[in-house]
Amino acid sequence: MEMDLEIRQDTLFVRPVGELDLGAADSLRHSVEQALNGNPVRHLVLNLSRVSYIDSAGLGVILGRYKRLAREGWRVSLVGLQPQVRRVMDLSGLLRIMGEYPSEEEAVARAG
Amino acid sequence: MEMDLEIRQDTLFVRPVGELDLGAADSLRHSVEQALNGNPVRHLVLNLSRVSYIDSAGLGVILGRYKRLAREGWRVSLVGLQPQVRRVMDLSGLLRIMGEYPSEEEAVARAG
Amino acid sequence: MKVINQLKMEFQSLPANVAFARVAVAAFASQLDFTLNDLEELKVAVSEAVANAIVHGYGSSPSAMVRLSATLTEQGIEIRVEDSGRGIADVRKAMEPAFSTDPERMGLGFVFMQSFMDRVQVDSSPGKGTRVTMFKQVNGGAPAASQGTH
Amino acid sequence: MKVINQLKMEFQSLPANVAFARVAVAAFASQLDFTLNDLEELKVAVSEAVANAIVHGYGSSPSAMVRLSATLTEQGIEIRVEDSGRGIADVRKAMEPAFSTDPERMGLGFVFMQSFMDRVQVDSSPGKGTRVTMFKQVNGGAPAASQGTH
Ligand SMILES: Nc1ncnc2c1ncn2[C@@H]1O[C@H](COP(=O)(O)OP(=O)(O)O)[C@@H](O)[C@H]1O
Ligand SMILES: Nc1ncnc2c1ncn2[C@@H]1O[C@H](COP(=O)(O)OP(=O)(O)O)[C@@H](O)[C@H]1O
Repeated sequence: MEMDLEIRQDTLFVRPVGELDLGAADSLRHSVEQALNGNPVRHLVLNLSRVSYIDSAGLGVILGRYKRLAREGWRVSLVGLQPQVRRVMDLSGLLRIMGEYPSEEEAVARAG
Repeated sequence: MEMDLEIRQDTLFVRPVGELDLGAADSLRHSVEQALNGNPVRHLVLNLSRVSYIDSAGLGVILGRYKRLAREGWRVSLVGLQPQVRRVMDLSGLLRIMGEYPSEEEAVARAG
Repeated sequence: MKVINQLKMEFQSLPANVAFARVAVAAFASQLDFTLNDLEELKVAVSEAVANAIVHGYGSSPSAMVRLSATLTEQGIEIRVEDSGRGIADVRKAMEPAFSTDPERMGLGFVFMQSFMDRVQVDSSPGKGTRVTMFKQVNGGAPAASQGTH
Repeated sequence: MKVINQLKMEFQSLPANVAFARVAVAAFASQLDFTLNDLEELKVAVSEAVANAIVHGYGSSPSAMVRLSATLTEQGIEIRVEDSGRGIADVRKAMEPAFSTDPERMGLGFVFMQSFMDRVQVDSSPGKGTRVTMFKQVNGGAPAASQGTH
């Protein structure tokens, strides 16, 4: 899947584009894992503003990364949830365990 | 199919919305015929700016109305062709027999 | 329950076909008067059922075929997703929220199907395969249950 | 010609299914690297073949089923549209531009299929039905003919 990755200080910004389903899951998981492995990341900011669709396969990838970071005390923040994405994330309970912010800047500012 | 019909003086403006295929053909044909039957129309302006798709079934409806009007010496003008629509109309030869104009106003102005 | 339109399809057990299946079903369902929100919900339910057939039913055998059928009536759409794969030994347990036989998955597939459809039925025999039958009522249609059709 | 993905479907002979069929095929084809323009062309070709099956093949019997299959290879997509309807007595004549047995129609269906696809083959027997097989090459794929596959 198309996606944009950026590391600034200890924060990894992931900005996927498209639909987060079973067809996209492997590629998203792989890209994020690679970035986490190569860098000392303490905060993952997932910008989903260009994600129009998500289902349990996409949620699974996000939860998996959350578990990995939370284990070491680091954070995962969500930004830019479109209505379908927010609804499905809400139903799954993921919204309750990850912070949602109106912008990447606020996610970074409040992470401290 | 969704569509907007307007009569001003002796001109009938038809503004269909959506995709002009076999599924839409009957409804388009019916609406235009009804408007032609009830009014002294000398000029049909087809505004296709909200038509994203056309195929031979849609062209057939347009050609049918053209034949009816041309028989009596009246005109059919085309406005707002999107790329797919222009391409298919061009291939069919219909573009060569009907005038294409940049706006409804110009179609009316040049019809005189 | 007069049938308005009927569709049957089958496609290879490939992850890329999850997106295909939900787009195709939404295009078919849009012949009824579903809201955009209804169609979004249908898409998730279809994706979950098809993903399960691919991941759990067939494991990794991409040449196996997933079957999907859809029937439109005035009441709504009935969708069936079938595989001839591994099957489910304990359907009741499989449908519990958060239950998954795969540690990488969330166990929310059936939860989403049940949240987003008005009726979900699972028939499965171990070693033979699984069939998920789901119904979604169209806005203003009478509830399927009150028509005596379940 | 390794098959990448395969789809078979059948649906009722209803005008509304022309739109369904072209959306479904475009969604399936988008797994290959087709341009948006290629997908627009595919949509027209599929619509023409499906409309012919509905209008000419089956006349007005909505319960009859149109069959459509699609196969993706590295070279492109092959699409088959089949009906078990009236059939065509003289295929060569039917394919001539502007030829139509229906005065209300333009006789451009086969013209569009041929303009928008790289290969079109029609097999038909009167009283038995018609099968249209079309191939569209994906950008950069080798032409199917040079692979000795027609
Ligand atoms: N088509 C199927 N074939 C075999 N097993 C299935 C199928 N669908 C579901 N299951 C079983 O039911 C369990 C729960 O399914 P589900 O709620 O969709 O969660 P998940 O897919 O995340 O595991 C799966 O983990 C699997 O063991
Ligand atoms: N599936 C079919 N079954 C029977 N006859 C067909 C079929 N497809 C095409 N034909 C015949 O071929 C003719 C030409 O088809 P086409 O070029 O698509 O033009 P049109 O559909 O506008 O008539 C049709 O008028 C019809 O007689």
